[in-house]
Amino acid sequence: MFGITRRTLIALSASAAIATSLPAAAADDIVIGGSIPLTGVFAFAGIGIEAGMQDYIKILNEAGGIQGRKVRLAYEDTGYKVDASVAVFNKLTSQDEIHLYYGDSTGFAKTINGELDRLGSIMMAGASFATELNDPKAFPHQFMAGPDYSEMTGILLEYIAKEKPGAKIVLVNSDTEFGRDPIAATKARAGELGLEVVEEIITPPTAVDVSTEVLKLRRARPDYTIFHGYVLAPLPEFMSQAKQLGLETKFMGTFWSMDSSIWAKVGEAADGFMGVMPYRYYYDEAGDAPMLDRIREMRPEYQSTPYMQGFLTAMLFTEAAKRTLEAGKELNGTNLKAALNSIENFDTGGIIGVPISIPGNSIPVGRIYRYDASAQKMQPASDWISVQE
Amino acid sequence: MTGQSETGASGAARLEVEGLSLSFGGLKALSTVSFAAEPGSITALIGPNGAGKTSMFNCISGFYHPQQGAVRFDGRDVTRMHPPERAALGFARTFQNIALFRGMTVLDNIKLGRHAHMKTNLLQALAYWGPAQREEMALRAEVEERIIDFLEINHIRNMPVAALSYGLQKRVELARALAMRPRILLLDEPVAGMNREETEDMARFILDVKEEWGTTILMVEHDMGMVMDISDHVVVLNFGQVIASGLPHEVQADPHVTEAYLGSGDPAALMARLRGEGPDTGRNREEVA
Amino acid sequence: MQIGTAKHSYRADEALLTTRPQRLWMALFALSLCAAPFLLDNYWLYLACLVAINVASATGLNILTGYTGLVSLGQAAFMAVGAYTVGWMQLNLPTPFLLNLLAGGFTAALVGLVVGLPSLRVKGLYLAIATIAASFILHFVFVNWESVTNGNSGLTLTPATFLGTPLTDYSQLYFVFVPITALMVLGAANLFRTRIGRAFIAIRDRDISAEVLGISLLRTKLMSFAISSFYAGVAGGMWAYFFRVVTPESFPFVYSIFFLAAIIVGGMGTILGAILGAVFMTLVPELLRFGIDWLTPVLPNAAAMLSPVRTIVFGLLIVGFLIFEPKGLAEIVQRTRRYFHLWPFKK
Amino acid sequence: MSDLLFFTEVTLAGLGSGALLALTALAFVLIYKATRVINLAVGEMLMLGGYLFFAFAAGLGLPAFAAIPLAVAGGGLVGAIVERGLIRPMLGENPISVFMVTIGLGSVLVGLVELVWGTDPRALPAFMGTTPVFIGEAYVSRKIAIAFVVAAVVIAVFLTLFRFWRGGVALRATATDQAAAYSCGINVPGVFSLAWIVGCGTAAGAGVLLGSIGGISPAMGVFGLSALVVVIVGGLDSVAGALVGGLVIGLIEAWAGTYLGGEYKLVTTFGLLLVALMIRPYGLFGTTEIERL
Repeated sequence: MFGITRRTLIALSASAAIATSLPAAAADDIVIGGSIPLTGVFAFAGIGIEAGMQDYIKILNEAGGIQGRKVRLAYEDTGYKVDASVAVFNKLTSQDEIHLYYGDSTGFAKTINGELDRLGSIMMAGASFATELNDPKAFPHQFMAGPDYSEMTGILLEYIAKEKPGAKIVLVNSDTEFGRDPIAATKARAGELGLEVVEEIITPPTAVDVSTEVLKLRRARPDYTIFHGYVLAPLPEFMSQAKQLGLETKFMGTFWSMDSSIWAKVGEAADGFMGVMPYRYYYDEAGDAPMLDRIREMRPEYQSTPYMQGFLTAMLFTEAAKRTLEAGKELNGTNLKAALNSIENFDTGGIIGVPISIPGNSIPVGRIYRYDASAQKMQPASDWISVQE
Repeated sequence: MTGQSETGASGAARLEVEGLSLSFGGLKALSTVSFAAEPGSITALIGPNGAGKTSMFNCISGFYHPQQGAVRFDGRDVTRMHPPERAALGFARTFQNIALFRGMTVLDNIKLGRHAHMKTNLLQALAYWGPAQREEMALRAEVEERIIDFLEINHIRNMPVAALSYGLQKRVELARALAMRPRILLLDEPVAGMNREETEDMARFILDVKEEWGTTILMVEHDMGMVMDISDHVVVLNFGQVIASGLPHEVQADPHVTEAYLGSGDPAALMARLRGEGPDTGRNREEVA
Repeated sequence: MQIGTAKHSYRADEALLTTRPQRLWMALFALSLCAAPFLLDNYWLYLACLVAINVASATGLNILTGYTGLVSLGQAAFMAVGAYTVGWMQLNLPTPFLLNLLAGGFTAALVGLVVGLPSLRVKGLYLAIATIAASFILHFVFVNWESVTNGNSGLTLTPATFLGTPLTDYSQLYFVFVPITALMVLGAANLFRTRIGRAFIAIRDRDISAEVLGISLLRTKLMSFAISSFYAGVAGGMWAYFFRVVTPESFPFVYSIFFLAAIIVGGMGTILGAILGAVFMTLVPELLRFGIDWLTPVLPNAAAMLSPVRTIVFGLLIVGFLIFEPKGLAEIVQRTRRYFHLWPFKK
Repeated sequence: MSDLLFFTEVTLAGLGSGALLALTALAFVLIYKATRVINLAVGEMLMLGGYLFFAFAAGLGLPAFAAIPLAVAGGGLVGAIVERGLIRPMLGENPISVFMVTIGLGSVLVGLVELVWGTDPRALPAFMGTTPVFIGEAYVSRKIAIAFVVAAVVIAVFLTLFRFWRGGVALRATATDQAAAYSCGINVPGVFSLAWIVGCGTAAGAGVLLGSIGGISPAMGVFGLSALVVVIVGGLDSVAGALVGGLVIGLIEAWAGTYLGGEYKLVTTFGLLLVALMIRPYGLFGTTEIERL
């Protein structure tokens, strides 16, 4: 009724149901804290992340937890506002003993970093893949469960260089910290790979009407257009206008634009959209993915890409905690991070198609997918690409 | 500005208007008006409605800039000066439609009058340091002892202005003008809208100001009885020109004046008004709000 | 009520706190402020620091909007100027943090002077809109003046150090912020005991007759802008030391609306109003968080309602106070005080 | 492609988005003219219009020709409620207070929309077709072309109504002098209500157009700020000013966005606003308000 999607409702009630049906907290629970955007401009991600983390924790607890200790997620909504995220962090860390924390934005990750260093007791990951955070010296207690934004565009460029050497590329970025993040790195990498960046288009963060930008695109006539700094809008408008104009360019995006359910709503115009995705999709039938089977068992309906991100983050959190406890060490930021960095050729149960290692703050692997409008699915367009140095 | 500011309003000034002309677009409001207000005297500016009295006042206090002519203050040409500079020089005025600050108490309104003569700067004000505090205390003492007592408004000093009666508001406005250490006091219809008793009080205060403070006073007023009673000198304006000036009884007898007033309304009432009879107060109260 | 005639009593009469109960309450309040860090947990200390910052900025805006009658929707942008100044100095100069805060205040004041210039030509809503324009232009500067602001990623500050100790935890910051804010509030209260404060009010009430009293509109309005943005700048500087990351997105336009809302809800043109308003508007969203905690068992999707409900409550508070209690919380406090002043002798 | 053709296309795109700005600005002007209220919630009314259309067209599955009038009517209804419930009690108050009431109202509307529809941006059902439009050789986005035509027609209708229709005359009279209009037997409260209904309805309609171009989200109300710039530049009480101002701002934004870069759009607009305020505080076509002593 009135267009409230079923997905939203289900996600909301499911998440809340889990939140309410929590078993009584035991004193030795391992608590994962979370500043999660269940509302606000990034709610679409937050709802999936929360569900993914809860599901993995459930699987883990059913298998006996970590050395007999149960894992619990304590989180609150932030509305994707930095000050609210900080407030939630302070509230949760005052209420519980927390060693693992999920943060919701680049701004929060940077803001809380000093506090993490001061406390020394917490390792954090989150929804930000900002290039700046991929620096173990400056952010010793943080990591990201995937490639950073520059690595994402690096994977795209790698693919382009193979498909069409010397291709002309246009970068379209939103005028935000998120949007501008990989521009410099992308241009440098494109140069190395012999690709030509023919135009850079910056859109105001509030842009709704992109007609003039489309005209610029038309004039540049690129082979590939790489969007970054958006979830969905204004990509569909770019694509449908480009189609009207008969432009041949291929449109590409990064992780946060890759959920297939948001493209399903766009319809025909979405066909052919490509992008980099660090995880497998819910409907991927690959044989080596027992975790995906497990997820489909728990949740019969499609789960979003943020769900996968949350799921994997919880997996890595708990893996680090397990390794720390097994080594007989105290749970704190430094030990947890060291344990995380000890992860080598780790099997994620198929969430990521190749075994992963985390020597630093990121997992620089991903795969190119292409949206197929008739099947309403993202189909693999490449093999897994690693840009690890 | 100069030395007199420490000694208060002792130095009554001479105000001279010379050949003043003012027009709005094609409309001539004043044409070559000349007159003078002598130090320590009360000069009244009268004339029928639309004669240019308020325009004259606005030229003297610096709101309007006349096209020709000059306003001189003790011989100094002030025609081009802005209102705040004039205030610093010793101009003080009251308004026909009371221009008190309604959000403040009586005391604060009066204190505001001294603004231009005070020296506290921003830093001192924020800290409320020695000099700032001393200056404020001196002001408070002076306002209390010289002005509030003098105008008999002790009982209302901490009341918000908006709560006062019309007559009292006019009195507070006079108090504020006195706090400006005026060397010339411009009163724009000081008794308009007052009843007989309030009018008499105000007339007494104006005379007292002249005697005790020795300030030069220039006023616009419609209440002829009051004008004739207290003025030393009367200037009559009509259609933007001076048609008569002199001692009150001389002006009263001037046929031009009679004619000017006769030409602009009910003859009987105007004659009575010119003679200062009857309770006509010129304006009704609604207009003043 | 006659207040004594002896000279020394004028001083007593002009004091900020005139009665014994007032002084007693103030002493109690000061005592509880000192005790707070030892009683509150980290979360509430965090909120206390944030409240201190917001009170400082709201007090500044109140000087401009509440007392001088010049509506500004640029307070957050002025805070940003202060925050960037402090951030830049902290990273590039060896100056002590208190000096940086002052410099943040002065830079913001300078910018405030420039932004205040249109106030000579336009007033009321037009001025409010000019300040909106100024904040968007400042935002552009923050994004594009990369050599100073580091563009979109902004500045990441090292902690302030005081007497050799880095100020990193909230109780340390609390002991720095609260006295600074208290001083700023005291300064504002003092201001309105002197000619300058009176001139501000005069301009708000009737600017033309203020001119006749020798108050220069130009100077006074600009002075008000400067003080207000100085307050914002210092508050922004504290903000920078508090969150330690300053980006162009740190001070969004709604933050300016927040401050205007705070002084409306608290009470325009009263010192108490800005304080109450900033405290109230900072804490209400947090209290809603607890409301959601309690509601969750009854209303399954309560958590997902928090942010919209906050937005709605924020709007309703503005609308409700303007319609039903335009003088704000300060007036409610005054009424309560009068009531208890007479109690139990009179109902 | 020749530079001249490119320039022409950019200019046409600018005119198109300028028409949308003008339409939104019209909502400001109507309300300001009658009630002297700057309604900052116009942006949120516009957003609400987009969501109402979404609810009727996507939620209830109504065809566009039914959903559009319903969305406009819904906007008008909200306008009527707001006028009676919030604005009328504030009559005679300081204009700043009323302005702040509309800011509060905007916040409430955003919260309500988030509560009902969530915060995800959504696309509106397509109803404009996809065949590209070419004027000569120059390409114009079809949606923008349609928006331009609709906005132009609506503004023309309003200009005509103001001149010839009784209600329009009553509105103009009220704008000039409320007391005099009242004494001439004009139903001034009625005019107030009418202005809010029509103004908010217009905003809602603009929201449908805007939403069909760029999708809808609770944050789309910021478009109202650009429209506010238009009315300040054009004159708060001038319909013609809204029209000319809208086109001017649309063109300048398009040129700035193309030749300087997208990040220059907003700053150019607001820079222009500051200049306009300093040179002509009451806008190109606005009535100068005379300060009285």
